[in-house]
Amino acid sequence: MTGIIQIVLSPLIAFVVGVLFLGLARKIIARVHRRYGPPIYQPVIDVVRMMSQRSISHGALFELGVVLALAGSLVTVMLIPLGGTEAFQPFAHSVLCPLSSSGGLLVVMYLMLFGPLGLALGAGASANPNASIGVSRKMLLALAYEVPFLLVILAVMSQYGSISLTEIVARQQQASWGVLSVPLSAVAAFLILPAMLGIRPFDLVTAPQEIASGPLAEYGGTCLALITVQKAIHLFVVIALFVDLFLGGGVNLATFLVKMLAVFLAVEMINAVLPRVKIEDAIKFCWKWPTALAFVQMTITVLSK
Amino acid sequence: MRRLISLLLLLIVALGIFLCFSGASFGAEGASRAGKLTEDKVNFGRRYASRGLEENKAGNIVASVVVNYRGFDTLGEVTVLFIAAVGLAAILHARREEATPSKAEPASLIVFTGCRFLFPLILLLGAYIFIHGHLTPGGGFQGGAVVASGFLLIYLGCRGRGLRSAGVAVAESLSGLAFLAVALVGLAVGGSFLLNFLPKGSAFALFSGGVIPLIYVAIGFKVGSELGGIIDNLSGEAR
Amino acid sequence: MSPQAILITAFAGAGLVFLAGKVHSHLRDFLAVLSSLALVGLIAWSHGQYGPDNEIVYVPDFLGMELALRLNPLAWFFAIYIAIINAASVVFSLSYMKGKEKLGFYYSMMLLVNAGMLGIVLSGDFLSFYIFWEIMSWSTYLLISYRRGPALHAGMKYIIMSLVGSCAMLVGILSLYAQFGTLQIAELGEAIAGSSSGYVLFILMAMGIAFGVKFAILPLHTWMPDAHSEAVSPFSAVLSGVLVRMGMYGFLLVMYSIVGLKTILNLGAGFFNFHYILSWLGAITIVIPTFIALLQNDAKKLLAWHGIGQGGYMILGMAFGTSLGVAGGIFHTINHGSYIALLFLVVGAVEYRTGGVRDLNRLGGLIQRMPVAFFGCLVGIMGLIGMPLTNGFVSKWFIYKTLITEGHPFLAFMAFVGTWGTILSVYKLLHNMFLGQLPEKYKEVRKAPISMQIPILFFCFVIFLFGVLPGIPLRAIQGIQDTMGFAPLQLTMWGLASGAGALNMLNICFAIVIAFAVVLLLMRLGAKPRRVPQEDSYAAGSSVPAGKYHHSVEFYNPLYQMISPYLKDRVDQFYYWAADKAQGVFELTRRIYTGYAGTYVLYIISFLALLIFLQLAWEIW
Amino acid sequence: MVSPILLIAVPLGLAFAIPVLGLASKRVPRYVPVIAMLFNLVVSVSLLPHALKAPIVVRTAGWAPPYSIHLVAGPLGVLLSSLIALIGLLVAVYGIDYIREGAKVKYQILYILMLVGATGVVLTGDIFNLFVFFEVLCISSYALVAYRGDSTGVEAGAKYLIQGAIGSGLVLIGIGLVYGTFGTLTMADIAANVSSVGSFRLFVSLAFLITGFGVEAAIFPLNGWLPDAHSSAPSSISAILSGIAIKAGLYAIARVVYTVYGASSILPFLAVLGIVTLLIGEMCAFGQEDIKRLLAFSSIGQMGLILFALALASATGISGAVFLIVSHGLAKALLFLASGYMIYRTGSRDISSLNGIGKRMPIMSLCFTVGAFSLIGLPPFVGFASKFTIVRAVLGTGSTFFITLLAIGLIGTVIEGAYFLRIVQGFYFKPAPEDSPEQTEGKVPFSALVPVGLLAVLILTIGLFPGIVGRVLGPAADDLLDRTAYVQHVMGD
Amino acid sequence: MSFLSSYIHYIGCFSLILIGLYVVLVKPNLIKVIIGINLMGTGVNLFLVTVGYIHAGTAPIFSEAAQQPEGMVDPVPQALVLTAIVIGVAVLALALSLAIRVYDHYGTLDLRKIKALRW
Repeated sequence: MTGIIQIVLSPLIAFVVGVLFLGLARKIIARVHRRYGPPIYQPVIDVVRMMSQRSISHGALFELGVVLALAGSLVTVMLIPLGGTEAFQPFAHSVLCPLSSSGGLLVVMYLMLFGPLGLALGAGASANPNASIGVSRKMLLALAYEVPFLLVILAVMSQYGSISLTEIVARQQQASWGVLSVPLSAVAAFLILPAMLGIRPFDLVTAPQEIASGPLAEYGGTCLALITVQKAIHLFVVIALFVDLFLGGGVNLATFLVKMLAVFLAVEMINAVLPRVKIEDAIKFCWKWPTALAFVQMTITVLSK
Repeated sequence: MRRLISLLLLLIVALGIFLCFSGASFGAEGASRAGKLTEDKVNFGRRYASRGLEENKAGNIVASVVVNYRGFDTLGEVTVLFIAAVGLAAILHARREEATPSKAEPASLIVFTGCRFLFPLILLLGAYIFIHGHLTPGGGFQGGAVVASGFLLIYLGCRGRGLRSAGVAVAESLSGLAFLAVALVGLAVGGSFLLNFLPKGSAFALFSGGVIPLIYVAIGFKVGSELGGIIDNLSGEAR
Repeated sequence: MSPQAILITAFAGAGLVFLAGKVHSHLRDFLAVLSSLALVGLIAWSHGQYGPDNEIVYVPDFLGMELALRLNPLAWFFAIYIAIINAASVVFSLSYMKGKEKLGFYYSMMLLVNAGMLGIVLSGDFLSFYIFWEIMSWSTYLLISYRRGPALHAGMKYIIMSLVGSCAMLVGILSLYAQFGTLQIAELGEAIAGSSSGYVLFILMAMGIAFGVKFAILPLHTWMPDAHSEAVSPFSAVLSGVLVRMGMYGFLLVMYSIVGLKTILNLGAGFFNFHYILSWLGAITIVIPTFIALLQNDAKKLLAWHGIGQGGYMILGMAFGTSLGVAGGIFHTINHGSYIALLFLVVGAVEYRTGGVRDLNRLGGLIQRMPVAFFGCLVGIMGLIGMPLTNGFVSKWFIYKTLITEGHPFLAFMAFVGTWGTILSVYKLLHNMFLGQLPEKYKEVRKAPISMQIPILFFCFVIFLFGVLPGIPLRAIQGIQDTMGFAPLQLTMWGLASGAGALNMLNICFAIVIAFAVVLLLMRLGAKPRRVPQEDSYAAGSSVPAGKYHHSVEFYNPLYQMISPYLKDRVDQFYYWAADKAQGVFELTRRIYTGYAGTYVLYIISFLALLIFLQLAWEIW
Repeated sequence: MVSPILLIAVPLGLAFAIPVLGLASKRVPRYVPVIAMLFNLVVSVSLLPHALKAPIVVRTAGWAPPYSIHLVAGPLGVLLSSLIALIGLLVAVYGIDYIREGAKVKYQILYILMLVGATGVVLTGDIFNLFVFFEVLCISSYALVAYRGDSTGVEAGAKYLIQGAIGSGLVLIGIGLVYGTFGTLTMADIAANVSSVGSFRLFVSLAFLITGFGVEAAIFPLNGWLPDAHSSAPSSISAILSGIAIKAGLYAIARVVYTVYGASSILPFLAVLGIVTLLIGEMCAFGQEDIKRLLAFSSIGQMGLILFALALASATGISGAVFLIVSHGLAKALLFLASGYMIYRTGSRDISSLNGIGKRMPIMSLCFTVGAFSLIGLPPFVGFASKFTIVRAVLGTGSTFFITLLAIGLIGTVIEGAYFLRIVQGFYFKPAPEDSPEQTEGKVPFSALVPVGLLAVLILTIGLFPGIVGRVLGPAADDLLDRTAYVQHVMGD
Repeated sequence: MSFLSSYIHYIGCFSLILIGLYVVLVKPNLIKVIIGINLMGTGVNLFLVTVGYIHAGTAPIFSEAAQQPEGMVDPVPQALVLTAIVIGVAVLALALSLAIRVYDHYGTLDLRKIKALRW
């Protein structure tokens, strides 16, 4: 029973928090830009409005791609522990993580693929060249940040000797946080967070002014609504993963969310002040500093083991 | 350069050969000096020299060796000559078909008559040599060669005359077959190829030596016809 | 069913098909399909019939050696895998090859390759192993050459490398014979136990070269891209799916059935441990070919480079010598077989319908014309990437987990990076063939014929089946591992049951299905979109010109420019360079025969002088 | 039991009879070689069981061995004579229709005599007789190479003759030296005495013999004549030259080195020589554009391998060598025969002109492919079994020296594979050249299909059941290796 | 001195052989090469006969006058030489016929120019 509750609960949390974060992001940026900005619940309004708008479709895959992306993101959430240990037990499980014994971090990494892949399929089905260019950029960007990200994840996994996220979180809570035991990795991970989230300076995938929002060019109505939801959940997943890997997860859901908020604010500050870069520069950046840092950290970790 | 290399190499070979003779006794002479010429063994032909006469009743021990003891070699030898004749004919075949009949002037009457006069005498001499091969120096090869020289004379002296190829073919075939037949009869009679199965008669008589004179006659014919054929072919006359 | 019966069926099938081809084409096709299916049936039926009853000495005295066949879990596993993929390819060929020339030759060679491979896995001694190996090699060579043109070059490259490998293997095998006086695989295991590690290493090297060539491990891989792309597509499927993996079988056989796990793990010290070096080779084999694949524009070449790259995963898993790793390696082998065969078949279908086009820059938008092929392609690339729910995921997960828990994050990193390269390049494959704009000239392209759809759908089914219920093949793999002395894994039907590092595919499957259902429901709740033609898309106020505006050329241009200078196939270049130089040497050598008789006589005399000189100088006698 | 001497006498008699028969009928001489070789085949095969028990010593003229020439029909000799008869028979059948120009009757005579020479070489027990038969073989091959009288044939024949004559001169010097030392010409007798002398002179005589016989055996660097002769001769003759003649030379070397001299210490030198020959042969073959020249160079390579195997001085090594003699004989004969009609068909010896011939001459091409595969050593053809035996023998010696040589030699095998498979590819997968004349005279007659097909079947059959030949190989190897037994058999006591 | 006297025949015949070989090696003319071969052949034949020679020996022919085997030279080399001579003749004949044909085809007897077959 608790299992089912968890299964329902964790995507729900992710949805709510993610959407609110999206709203918050706009507000923060507006404030940094000395504007007033939309209300924090503006994304919710948008989603509901778009659900009711009648849009166009270029075929079954055009819609199914979106479904695939969103479904993948939802499942990803279920694999990520959202706080909670023995100290505070809201449920019978010690951690809020419905699929904790289903493959761990490796599965998470693969499930995170569903999002981009689904979107790419849907966009590709539309025959819009802008969409194709966007997809191409998305793929390249993913490759760019995955290299350091993999190094980071591997460093953490070998530091704690486990591929299970829950176990990694538990170990951090017993000993020191990841940010202390693998500091360079944490820095590297933070540097690539904007790329993973697709925000400035790495928002070249959906760059509205250049390629008409890229993959989203043809989308509208229900589909765009679902894509927005997917974006929100993806945002949640990425930040949650960061918290789990480096900030010791959360003793309970509340602390977890607080940590997430902190990370998110930091990231949004970057988003607010930096301009967009070219894809070449994005790749070069990702493969330079974050990769070097992560590599050094991994070497240190392996040698000290 | 090439000469220098050749000389150098030949020098090494010569050195090797030279060093060959520095060691133990060499050849029949060496063996005889070392006193190693024993008669019971095949050792440097001693056995043939001492017992050949008695075994084959042929005065010419070389003939004995050529036709009997090492008769198999002789068969091969005849074959080689046969091959040469046939091969030469084959190689020159195309040429002879291409060639036009020569319009050389006939020889003068004196030469012509002289050749015709000498020809039977030469044949006779040849026949004498191979028939007496087992008694005196000479034998089938030598006799055959003399016979062939008779044909050569005819070619040189009497243009347009010569051996008829059919005749050559028959002669060389039959003589070769005769040689083989004699050898095979030996196999049939005494279980050994080339066996000297005929009564050997008494030494130094014309009819002595068993099959040796027979084979020598066959060889004589064969060599004569083959060398004749070779001459015929090399003469380049159109057919 | 005795292994003999299987082999007789296989070889007789090849012969009969060739003869039938002289009689009637329908009879030939029928016989080809029948015999390949019959083989699947026979092998399936013989499941579990292991043991001494099925050891057959079929030639008691081949130059003083016994040639034997046997059936054991390893053999059965590979046999069924070979037979199935081959059968699917034969069925696919029915329409793909229709109307081409020399079909009798084609089908009989397909079956002969199949028979050769079955012979390899069923042989009970190394001599028959070698014989069948060679039969497979040359029949493959003929099949690669079948398509003519550049295929001839590919075939030559293949057979030369293959011959080098065979020579090495022959030396290895006969060295075993010289050392132990037997070639029976069962007896060799005990015999080799006491020999020195240097000798074992020699054997492994000799055999490894042969297997490595077939398997396309990195420095020995260069034949593969050419051969795969130039062969006809159904055969590419067999080639990449199973034939190359005979190297895997060989490695398993030599490393674990004969030399034995303990010896392997203790071969060498520290960093220079045999299995460790092999793993690094595997890792390099993953990364470099995968990124080279990214640069390819020929669909089949792209897949071929992936075939090499995926082989790296198998080696990586297998070389580690842990239960999990080896299981992952073997499992990945068959998984790879299923999806790479699927992808080659899909490319074949596209090629068939578009008139032989496989240049990724000239295709596009075929999703509407060939939906089944698209579906197959999608499933195939998901498998290749290793997305959850596909079998590729499970085996890769096994391998990753081994690497991480064994403490080799660098190797794991290379494996992961390889996966990312894979994602990029296979998405390009999918996108450039099926997505985007449909060029004008392909407007009339029809669906793939039914005999192509059947194998495609079959492989899709297999990919998902093994992805959700990996226990089915893993049980069989467990049986193999038992015979090799590995610790048993805690298997369940849906994955691995061992605490926190467990894998439960069924859960993930449920979660995904539920999430899917929920999202679909959400979609139904929203307003239903209006269907418009694909070309009717946003283009800043004007309509997109049909067929001229398809973003596929230089799909990853920024990346190409960055990485292509580093990703030349330098090994291949080296081979070409060496071949070129060798030919120069050959030409020079020929000049020995000057044609001047005097020189020849000079040679004779110098030989004589040399002999005499040698004797004078060194007393050689 | 028939006397082995008939193997020489009967074909010889038939050859002698041909000129007369030729007068009687134009057609009959064409069938005489077939009859002669059929007889030889039947007799040699029926002799095989006897020879396996003990070598048959045949005396001539009724005198026991040292006193006259004798034949020793040991397992090796009879095996080789069977091979000669077999290939000779098939090529004779092929020759019935193949020979279309020149003095056809002469061809048949020379053909028989060449085979008689080869048979004599492998059967004789007397070193001078060996020389005589050797000359029979060589001189008839000079004539046959130039048989057609065309420019290349004559040129090749002349060069062959020059080198061959030098070679036989050297042999004769060697024989003279031997005779001068021992006063005997019987090989067994020499062998019995040879250990007692052991001097530089013996070595020099051995050097002369090896060099002299080596010319015919095509050992590098004595093989300058081979590519010319084998490529310029009519294809049927090339088949015999490559399949049999050069083997006779090698047999002579082996007999001299092993039986007569027992010179085991120069074997490593021969092994190196073998590998060098192998490599040079294959390297030269690689770039050839002329199909027959390519086949000729490939023969050089194979001879090198055979020599290498012979030099191993182990029973398996020699059986491997003998096996390779058999398999290479079959395969090379097949290749030359098949290429003969292909050349007729296309009117050119260029490899590129043979492209696409698989369609026009399916059976010939298939058989050619079988032969090529066998030469490369691909199972299940007989070449594999023989190469396998050799490699096994090398590894059985366990000597690093030989294994290193083998490793180098295997490169040669790879090169061989490369150029043969290139040809096979051309046959089937390359388009026929546009301007190739469709010559009707290339129609393959039945008399050519039968021998070629039979050779292919033999290659496959022996490849699948190597035991057919394998049983004879062991005794054949002992025949060469076991000197004392040989001496005892021949000398009585 | 004693060496020279006892080996003078050998020196003679081997000189012939080496001269013949030298001719073959350095002379490009086909006819000269054939002559060289024959020189060599003659040398070899001489050598063979010499091997069987005994100092002050008699011919191995018995007659009613001479019936003692003592002092007879070895008959075997004489038989061998007979064979060798015939073989030499055969080779010579073939060689000449080939020379004729070569001249027909190439118009020269210079072996350096007769190189249609090479490499």
